[in-house]
This record gives sequence, C-alpha cells and structure tokens, in this order.
Amino acid sequence: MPINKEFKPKIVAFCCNWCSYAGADLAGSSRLAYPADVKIIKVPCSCRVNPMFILRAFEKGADGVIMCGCHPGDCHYSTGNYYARRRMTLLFSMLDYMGVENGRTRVEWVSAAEGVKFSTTMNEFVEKIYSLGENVRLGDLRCKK
Amino acid sequence: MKKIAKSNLSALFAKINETKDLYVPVKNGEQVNFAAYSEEAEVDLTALKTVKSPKDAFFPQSENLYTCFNEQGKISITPEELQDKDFVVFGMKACDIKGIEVLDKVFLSEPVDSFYAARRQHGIIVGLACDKPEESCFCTVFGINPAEPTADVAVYDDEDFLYWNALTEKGNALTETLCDLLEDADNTAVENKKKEITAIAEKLPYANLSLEGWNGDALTEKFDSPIWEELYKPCLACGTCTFSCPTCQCYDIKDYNTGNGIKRYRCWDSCMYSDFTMMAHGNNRTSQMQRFRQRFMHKLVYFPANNDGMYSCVGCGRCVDKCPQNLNIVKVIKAFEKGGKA
Amino acid sequence: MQKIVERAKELLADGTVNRVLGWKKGDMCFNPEPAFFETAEDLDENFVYGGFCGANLSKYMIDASKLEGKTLVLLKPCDTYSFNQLINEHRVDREKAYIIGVGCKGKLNIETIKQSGVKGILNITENGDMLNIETLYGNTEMKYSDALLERCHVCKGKEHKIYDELIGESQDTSDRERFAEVEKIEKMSPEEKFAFFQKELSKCIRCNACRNVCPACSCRKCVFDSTKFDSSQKANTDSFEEKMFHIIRAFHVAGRCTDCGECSRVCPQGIPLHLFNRKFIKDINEFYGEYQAGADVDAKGPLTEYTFGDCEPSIVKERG
Amino acid sequence: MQRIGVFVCHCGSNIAATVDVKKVVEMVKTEPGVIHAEDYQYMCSEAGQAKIIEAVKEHKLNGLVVCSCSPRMHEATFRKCAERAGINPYMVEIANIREHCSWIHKDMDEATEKAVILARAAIAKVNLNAPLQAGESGVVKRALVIGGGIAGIQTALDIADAGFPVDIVEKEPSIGGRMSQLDKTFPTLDCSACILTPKMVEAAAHPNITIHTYSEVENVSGFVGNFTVEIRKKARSIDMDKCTGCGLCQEKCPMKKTPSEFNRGLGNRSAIYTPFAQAIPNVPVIDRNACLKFKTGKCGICSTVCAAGAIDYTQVDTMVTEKYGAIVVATGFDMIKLDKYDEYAYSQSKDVITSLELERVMNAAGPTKGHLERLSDGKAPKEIVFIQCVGSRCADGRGKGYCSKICCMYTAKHAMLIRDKYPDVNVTVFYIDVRTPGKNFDEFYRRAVENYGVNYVKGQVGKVIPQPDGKLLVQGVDLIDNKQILKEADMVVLAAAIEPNPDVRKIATMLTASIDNDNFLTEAHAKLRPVESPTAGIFLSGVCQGPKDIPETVAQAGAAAVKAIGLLAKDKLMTNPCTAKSDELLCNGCSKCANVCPYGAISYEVKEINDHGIRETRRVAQVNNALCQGCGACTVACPSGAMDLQGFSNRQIIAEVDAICR
Repeated sequence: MPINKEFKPKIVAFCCNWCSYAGADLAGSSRLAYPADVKIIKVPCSCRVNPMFILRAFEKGADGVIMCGCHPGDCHYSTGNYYARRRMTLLFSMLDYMGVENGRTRVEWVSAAEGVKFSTTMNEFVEKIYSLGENVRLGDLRCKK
Repeated sequence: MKKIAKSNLSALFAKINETKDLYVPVKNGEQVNFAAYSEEAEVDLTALKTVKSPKDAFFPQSENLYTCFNEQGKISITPEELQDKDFVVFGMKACDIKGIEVLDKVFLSEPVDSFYAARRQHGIIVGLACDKPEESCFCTVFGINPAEPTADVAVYDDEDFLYWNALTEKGNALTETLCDLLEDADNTAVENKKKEITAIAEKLPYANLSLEGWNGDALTEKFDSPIWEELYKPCLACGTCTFSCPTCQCYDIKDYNTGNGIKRYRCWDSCMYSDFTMMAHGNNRTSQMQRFRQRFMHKLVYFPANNDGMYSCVGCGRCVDKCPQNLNIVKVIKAFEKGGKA
Repeated sequence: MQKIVERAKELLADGTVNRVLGWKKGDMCFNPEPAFFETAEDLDENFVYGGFCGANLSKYMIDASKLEGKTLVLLKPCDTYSFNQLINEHRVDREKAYIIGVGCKGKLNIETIKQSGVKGILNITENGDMLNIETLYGNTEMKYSDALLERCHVCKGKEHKIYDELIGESQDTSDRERFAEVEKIEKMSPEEKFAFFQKELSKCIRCNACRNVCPACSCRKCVFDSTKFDSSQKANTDSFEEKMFHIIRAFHVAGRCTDCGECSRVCPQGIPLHLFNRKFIKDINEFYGEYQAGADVDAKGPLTEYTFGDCEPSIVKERG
Repeated sequence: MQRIGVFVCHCGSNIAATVDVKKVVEMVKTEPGVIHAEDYQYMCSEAGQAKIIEAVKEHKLNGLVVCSCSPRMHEATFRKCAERAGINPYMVEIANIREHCSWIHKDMDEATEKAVILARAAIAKVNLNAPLQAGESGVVKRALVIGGGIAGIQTALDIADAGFPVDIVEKEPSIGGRMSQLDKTFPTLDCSACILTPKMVEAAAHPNITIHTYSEVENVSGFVGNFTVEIRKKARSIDMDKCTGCGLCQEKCPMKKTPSEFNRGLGNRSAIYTPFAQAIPNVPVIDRNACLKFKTGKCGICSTVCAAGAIDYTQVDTMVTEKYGAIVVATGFDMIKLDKYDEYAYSQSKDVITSLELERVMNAAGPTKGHLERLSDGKAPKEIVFIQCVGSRCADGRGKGYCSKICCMYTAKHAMLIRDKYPDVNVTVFYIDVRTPGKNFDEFYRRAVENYGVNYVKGQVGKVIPQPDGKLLVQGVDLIDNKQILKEADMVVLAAAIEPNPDVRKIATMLTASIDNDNFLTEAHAKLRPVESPTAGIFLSGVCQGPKDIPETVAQAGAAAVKAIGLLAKDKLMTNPCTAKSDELLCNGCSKCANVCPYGAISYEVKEINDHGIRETRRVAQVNNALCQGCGACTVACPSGAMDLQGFSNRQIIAEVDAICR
C-alpha cells in the first residue's frame, strides 16, 4: 500500500447482519487484518441500504463506500439482495455518469464463511481508495475541516 | 458623461476587479445569471433579464450566520464576518434596482439586518439602461423608467460604446478609480437611446396594466374574492417565481450538521412551498390556494399598505417568463380587473 | 380544437363528466395554462389547444380524482404513459377520468424561440411548417420543427396508451436518437463528465419546479421536505446538495419515469434534467430488458423486480 | 437525547492489548447523550453485568452502548441485562471493537481511534433508539392442507397424529391425486393403488382429519397463527350422509359418454360418477354439464334407483369458513399441454400418448383393462419408442427450463414392465441424459438396459410422422454413433414435462406466498428452509415447490408437517419487534413497498387520515407485525420515506454514517 501519511481515508462498509457482518466477524476471529480506515455499519439486509445513505456518507466526507451482502440466492430474506443489486447497479452507474470515480463504490457478496474474502476485499478496496486519493467530487465542503 | 469602447470592457472589468469584488451577468449555456467576474467568464450584457435577479449580491440565496464547533465537549461559536470589502454589481436593470429599494424597506428598517446592511454599505450598483425591453416587461406600471436606472452609475449601451454616467457619490468615487479607462462624452447618444427605450416601453403589451384597487383598503375584498379559487389551480407550488423575483425576501434559518459542529445559515424560502412557516402543529396556510393568494396579496396589498404604497413588485416580468404553467402576477391583476373568469 | 370543445360540451351536457381539464388561453398566444372548465360558455370563451399546450395534465388528475364525478381530461400521447403510471401507483382513479386522447404534432418551446435571438414576442401564428413571429422589433419566422420541446424530438410515438376516445391527428416529430445525448456524456472522461454536470447543476436554484411538475414525483411529502430522513433541504448552499437532490430524485423515479420531459421543460435555468432520468432508462433497458414505464398499466417496474441472473454492480466498472 | 451509559470491555487482553480502553472511555464521555462511561475486564461476566445494572440505577440511564465483542456473540446477553436493569432491551447497541477492531489491527493508536469512532456511531444510534416491544399473537390449533394427493394426505396424517385437527381441501371429487392414476411405482414396482389406498382410508378415518372434496379455497385472510379461510364446497348433487356408495346410480346413468378425467380422457364415465373405484369418499358427484336431468330437465333415473334417497338435484354450493394456525400447500402438478410440440404428432395420432396415459393403459382398471394395445386399432404394438424431455430442459422458451426429474425413472419403469410382460416388443428410449440419482435408482435403470434389453439412444427425436398404414415414422438422431435414425414404431410415448397445478398461482396470491416464474412456490430459503414459504405460517409440501418423485414428496410432506406442528404446538407467537412501520401521514399508497415484500406483510387500507387538521380519505400501507421479518426492502422502495424500519431507522443509520464520517 502506498504510504501517504497525510491522507487517512474514511471508508464506510454496510454489511448485512446474516452473511457479511458474520463474514467480518470471521475475518476478525481469524485475525485477518485489513486497514482500520474501514468502519462497518450493520444493516439487517443489503436491501436496507438506501442510496441516500451512500450519498450521505460521501456528503459527510467518506472517500469510499462499500456494501456487502449475502450471495445472490442466499439472502436470509430470500430476495433482499436481488433488489439491492439492482439499486446499487443503477446508483453506481449514475455516479459514474456524473464523473465520480467508479472505484469509490463497490458491492461485494460475502458469506458468513468467507472471512478471507472479507479481508481481501477490504484490503483491495482500501488500496483503491488510497490510489484515488481524497474524494473531492462528492461531498459537502462545509464538512471539510 | 463618460464613455468606453465596448471592445475595452474587459480592461474595465479587470480594473474594477483589482480592488473590488465584481458581479456581472455571465452566460452559462443558454442562461445568464449574475456571477463573480473572472477572465474566463462569458460576460453577457445583451441579455435583458438574468434568470435570477441580482438581489443575490445583497441577499444571497444562502448565507452562513455563525458556526458552532464542538471539540471534546467544548463548544465554540464563531459568527460569520460581515461584508467589509467593496463590491460592484455591474449591469443591474432599473427594475432590479427598484427591487433593492423594496428589500431596503424590509432589511434596513428596525431591527436592521446587519448582514444585508453591510452589503448595502459596500455595494456599488452600476445600472444598465434596458436596451430592448421585452413583452413581459411592465416596470412602467410601477413608475419605473427603464431608461433611467437609479443606480450609483447609470450605463447606456449604444453600438460600439458604453456611456457612463455617475449619479451618486459612490458612483463618482468608482468613476474616479477608472478615469484612465473612461473618456469624456456628450449626451446625444444617451438622450437618443433614452427616447428609443421610452418609445418601446410605451408599446409594451402590459404597459397599460391598471393597479387600480390594489391597496391596503381593498384587503378584505381581495382576500375573500372567489377568484383565487380559479387562479391557483394550475400552480405547481414550486419556487420559480419566488427565486427569480427581485423583491421576494422571505428566508428560513436552518442548521447544518457538519459532524463536528453546526453551521447556522439562512436561505431563501418560498411562500409557495407547502412547508413554508411550518410549525410543530402544522402549517398556518393549509392549502395551495392560501399560499398562492399570500404571494400576490403580499406584493400588491400588504406590502403597499405597510410601506407608503410601495408595491413589492417591480414589473420585471421574470415570473411571467418563467412560470412552468404560465401563471403570473399579470394574469392575477387582469383577472381581478375582469372580475374573475379571465 | 373545435371538435374537442364540441365533444367536451356534449359530455358536460349529458352529465358524463362534471368538469373538463384542459388548457386555457393565456394573455399571450404562447402562455396558455392548465385549467378546469365547468361550463360550456367557459369552454367556448377560454379553451385552447395548440402548439404551446405542452403541459402534461395527468398529474392534476390526482386531485381531480378526489372530486365528485368524472373529470374529462385531455391527454396527449406521451401524457397517457404518465397517466397509466399513476393508475399503477393508485394515485389516480381510472373511474373518475374520462380520457380524450388528443392529437399531437409536437409541442413548442417558447424558450427555444427566445434563445434563437427573437426578442419582444407579441404574437406567433402557425403557417404550415412555419411559425410567423411578430415582435416589438419587427417580424420574423422560424420552422415549427426548430421550435419543438426537446422531448418531441425523441417522441415515444403518437399512440395513446389509454383513452376513452380519440380526437385529432398526430404527426411524428421524432428526428433524434433518444439516447444520443446520454451516450455522448457516457463517452466523456470522468473529468469531462464531472465538469459537465457541475456546470449544469451549478445553475440549479432549488425551485423544485422539476419535482413539482413531475407526474412520478407524486409524494404527498417529498423526502427533501420531510424531517424524517434528516434530508430536509431548501438552499443551494453547497454544490453537493443539488447533486444529492437530483440523483435521489432521479433514483426515486427510476423505473417509474415515463420520460415525459416535463422536468426539462419547466426548469427556469434550462438544466437538461432529462439526462438523469434517461440515463436510468437506458441502463434499465440495457441491464434488465427494454422497459417503458406507463406502457403497461399493470407492470411491476424494474426496481421492484429481479432475476437471479441480473448483472452485478461491477458492470459499471467493466463497461469502462 | 437519551441518558447513555458506555461500557467498554477489555475482554481480558483480547481488546485491551490493542485498544487503549481507558482512552476510549475518556473520549466518549463528551459525546452527546453520554452520562456515564466505564471499562471493565469482562463486561459479559456476572460482575460486569452487575456494574451495568448498578450504573443504570445510579445515573438513571435509559440507553446503553457496550463496546465489546460482536453483537452476534453477546447482544442477547446485554439486552437481557438491560431488561434486568429495568430498561428496554432494544435500547442497547453494541460497538464491535473486538472482531472488527482489536483482533485485526496491530497499531494501538489506530485501533483506539477506530474503537472510539465505532463507539461514537453506536452512541449516535442509541440516541435515536426507541423502546420496542416484541408483540404476541395467539395460535389457532388447526391446520389446513390444500390438495389431497399423496403430499397432502401424508402431511395431514402426520399433523393429525401429533394431535392437531387438520382439514384437507381437494378440488376433485376424491382425494388421491396423481398417485392414484399410476400403475406401478419405481424403484420397487409396487402397485401404486396398493400403497396409496390404505393411506387414503387412514386419512378418511382419522378422528383429527376432515376432508373437503370437490371443494376449493376461495379466500384467505389473516396471518401466521390466525388465518381465516373460506372454502367453497361445490354442489355434489348427492347427500353425502345418505349415500351408501352402492354404485347403482352410475350403472343406470344413461349419459356414459363423458371422457374420464381419471383415465386422462382415454375412456368414458357416466354423468354421475366417482373418479375411480377406490375413491374416498366413495360418494359420486353429478357432472351437471353432462347430466341429462340438468341439461333438459328430463331423466332423473339416478334419483329413482337410489334406495337411500341421496340424490339431490337442488343442492347448491356452500361456503365453509374456518380458522387455521398453519396452512400447507400441496397442490401438486399436471402434465404440460403438448400443443406446442406438434412435431411429435400427439394431436394427429391416437398412438402417440403421454407417459401418464401409458400408466392408465397399463393399469388393470384402465381403459384397456391393462392390455398393452394401440389406442387407434387395438392391435398389440411390436415397436415402442419413448421420447424423453418433451418440454423439459427446454431452452427455446416453448417448454420449461427445468428438469422434470421423474421422467427418466418412470420411463425406465415403463420400458422394463413392457419388456417383462411382452418380451417380443422392442423398446427404444431417446434421451438427452439419463438422470437417476436416488437410492436404488441407477441400479433400476441399469437393470432396464442390461437385464431387459431396453434400447437407449442418446439423441433427440426431430419428428414423428404418422404413416398411411398406421405406423409412426420416428426421425431421430443417435449422438453417440452420430447418425440419423429412422424408425417405424407402433406406439410413441412422450415423457411430457410436469408443471405445477395451474390453480396454484391463484392460491399463492390469496396466501401472499411468493411464486417463481414457473409457478413453483418459493421456499423461505432454498437450502435451509426448503419446506417453508417466506410467508410465515405457510408450508410447502410436494411438487408445488419443485419436481419430486413419491419418496421425496412423502419426505417433504412429513417435513412440512413437522414445521406446521412446531407452529401449532405454540400457544403464543413472539413477533420480531424490528419490523417495518408506515407513517400514514407520508404514505402515498403507491404499493411499491408491497411489491418488494417477500412476506406479504404489507396490505393497504383506505381510511380517513387527519393530516394536521386536513381530513382526507387515503389509501395507506399497513404492516402486519406478525408477518414482517424486518429485512427493510420496503423502506428503500418507498420514495417518500413513509416506510421505516424500527431498530434500523433511516435516521439511525444516517446518524451512524455521520458519526463515522465526521
């Protein structure tokens, strides 16, 4: 990872309670490190993630937002991640269309057994955010210190 | 009377901009709005009306009032600084300048609005006579002369030259700083221009609009009129009329959470919005008819009743041009003239 | 137009409808307004249907559905999509509407005419394919097809999707590729895209005209007016707010927007708002199959449906 | 603003080794709402919990943040602790500073900073938490089984044996379903009727089972534990109490030319009929469309001959309304219609039949009394061709995309039975793949090939052309030898795809149970909850959920019964309090939320709303807390934000986002 002591990215990870949050727990209990820049918010299901939350994170200064849920077909609520998948696809496409670097958003399906995948995904994502640098295209200037 | 070749205008702007902030009409796409001057900005003095009125320069759509900052439980409060640098608004039209007079009545009477007062103190208005009045203009109805902007400096656009006539002390002082760029001129071109403008103004389709009966005495009669019920129906409850208007002065005060503190700011509000003056119990105007009526009653009845007959409409015609569903104050006035069923 | 008035009078007279929702003559030929008519006299005197009657009346039917009796509503072909969508969302009552589908040969945009440099317009008359324009500064003319609203250039077709009867002829006006503008932006570099939208959205004054005119934005209380979401905003305080507003607005109407083009028509700052909605429409078509909101009154809508094999969000990156 | 206590756990050294817990305590003390903060060695221990309870009492706390291990570990512990301390258990939030922090970070400063941020997010959330109460609802101790085939019968028997009353609703005049139409069953070749009939009798005789035949479910309302179902009992024209089942009426009925449904139209039945000899109940019905009495008013022979006086031409449909705690769907399947597969000449030749028709032909009670003969001329066939996957595994959209699963086995069975009884008959099977997973299934298939000499050809049949001499010319391809095959056959048997009973969509809609594009009911979880519908209280038995053979169907029927018993055994259902909630003042009634709800928990009510003094009749969403599982799909589908999720509200999540991003 490039060493840039100046830049400490803020990264929000929305994780569904049933798969990805448990996957993150497994990463923890397996001591699979990923940068502390990632902060996890627990939601019952990826379908609970409102595009508004993602924009809100960017508004308040997040540099990257990642959403994790159960693999398609494995949703605890059967269909939640299917809706989430469509919503996020459209939202990300719109952000890309508006010139926001598409590496700042990501969706990854992580099961409760995939602690390794969780950790790898977070490492990759954080690295990507470091390479993109500070988020200047989305965000409210009033929140910048 | 001075003049400057239009080809030399950018030098004039640059000169003003050296010591003062400068706001000029700038074209962005097909729209012209007042904006801070920069070398790259496409200054457009030919557009008769900017989409938004230039009241922004004195009463911005949004401005911070103060900032609270929370650090480990310690809260500090920093008030926003008042305007202390002179600035020039270049190219305001007679109607918009009259609009500022309307705002003065609101913000400069007690209690004085210090933010607004500071801007008025430091603001220098360079008024531009209306080269080609348009069909939606009806400033003359309110006694405004589009050929005589009552600014610090009145400017006339005539073919290759801009004629420059300082009218106030502020105007003279500004002229002083620009003496290298301005040359002396006689009045002929300006007088001809004024005649031309006046001639067109007389032919405007709304020139003969009558304001008879619009005063404080007519309050109950107008308020209770069934005509409002017919007029408001197409209204979308958007704020286009309000936000393009040079005289609308309502604002809301809100807090913005920056994470570590609060920025308290005020921003324009529109009486057309359903959450205008929303209170805990709900809203005191419960229907769009009431909100619609409020806007026009305020401009044509309440305001003149409280301000020696000064209407808070200046006939700029922006709402006439911009209302998405083609409602406007002229149609309201005409409807009452006819007694309904316009 | 006379046919419409005659038929409307008949339907009023025989009690089929209690009122007529149409357009009323303005004080200029180019500023008619949406209006309700309740009497034959009113119709005779004030009704108008012409090139400047661009307003989509379907949203007014939300309130009209609450009134006693039926309302005769005049819908242009593109308006019928909006009406269908409103039925789908239980916002209007089909039983309360008597729909006359009116012919459409494209609607005119006064802003386009003014932007061509015409000032002080006093009157505009149609003369075959031309518009004769009378102004304070002399007379001029312009091709009818050059003065059309953007949406008419990419017209979905002149078929009415719902009606009780049809009056009047239509003319095809579509002469541009619907997604050409969107594709043009898609091809830009991220920097260019950002600059483009920054420039356009910097004009936004948050007047909410786009939202309030939109037949899909029929919420009783918009999230941006509600304190429930902690999203209540009014100001254009920071450039982010406009972005947030327009992205979320487009997202909320994604799969529901019929591309009626009213948002772009009403924007006082001429922001091409349809570029947001049309981007979503294009994406939905590409990702989930062709879908036209309002074409089918019973459709479930692409964002409340799914298939196992839907593309992953990473497709955005993969497409480059 | 709440009065919040923050409790930071060392977890021995698990947390404390990398997170400076003292510093976390100091840092969070100035957060809005925080009244008290402390740390302890093991917060989850008795002593740790005692500290929490003590702090609650001392500082009058009403919200708790515990910075500790994952909520998956001890959230329940701390919620119970909160309850003991006298505050609502849902006023507790956990900041996961172990799995998500101390265990993955090495740098103390970094980990401490992150722990503080995670704590802040939890504090911001608790500030917006509201006390939530788990609801309770009663359970009606009675089950409904829709469908009286082997799946429905088995489920009903199992539930009844557990001591709960069960009603079976069957739309045909008799229970028995598809299995009653079969001749023999694989892989053991028992006679189908011999193993089914005892079950039917047992069900009919069981004191806990009520059977409504010739009946359909008309309306369902309510929710898990408390469904109200209206059942239409169609007019049978027979008084069931009087009828002795002597059969004289059927014998004397002059209208004997109605195609028999039971025999798949290959034989005829009378207008007054029982579908088959072992029918339960053994009470006939009058087919009013076929009956002379009903068509012309003249006849009445059955009434004359009935000694019991059971015939009642004036009978009308009656409605039964009953309450149930659980509903099991066992609506079964039918064969697809073959009109899209005319290349196999099904509509052109009587000698092209489906496998189910072959079952009737081979059955001793069937139209040919069990003799294998051509239906066109009654001649014994010498050459029989079986065509597999007719409409199954179909990519072109004409048929079904799925594998019907049972065809490979029953075709092997048919081939074997024919070769066994008529060794001079040649049997050829055209197949795409032979799929025989299952106990003793592959052995069975191999026996057909190896011991009985059935000729299996890997390849598809392009066309069956009826010849003038009555033969059928089969054009196929052998993919292994890569050659065209032209074969003259006397009979062609089509393994037509099976599809869910077409009525199931109507039933699923009534039950708000989700259903896929092929009309199979969807499971709550494809792997872990295969016999439950996502809609609580609805269970799935048999082929309505997916293609199955008899043993699988019976196994699933039992599993569905167990799930239903588990529900009926409870006196009260506790409902998850983190459910969606609609704000009636904001709701547009647009139905977007209901469209995405997998549980059918959202309904609409048209009611008068008082919106700050404005009274209006509006269509608004209502969430049934007993059904809602709290996924939150509806909250995002709702454009106005009227729909929110308790415990994970929009404002709560936004507060967490803000706290993390500040």
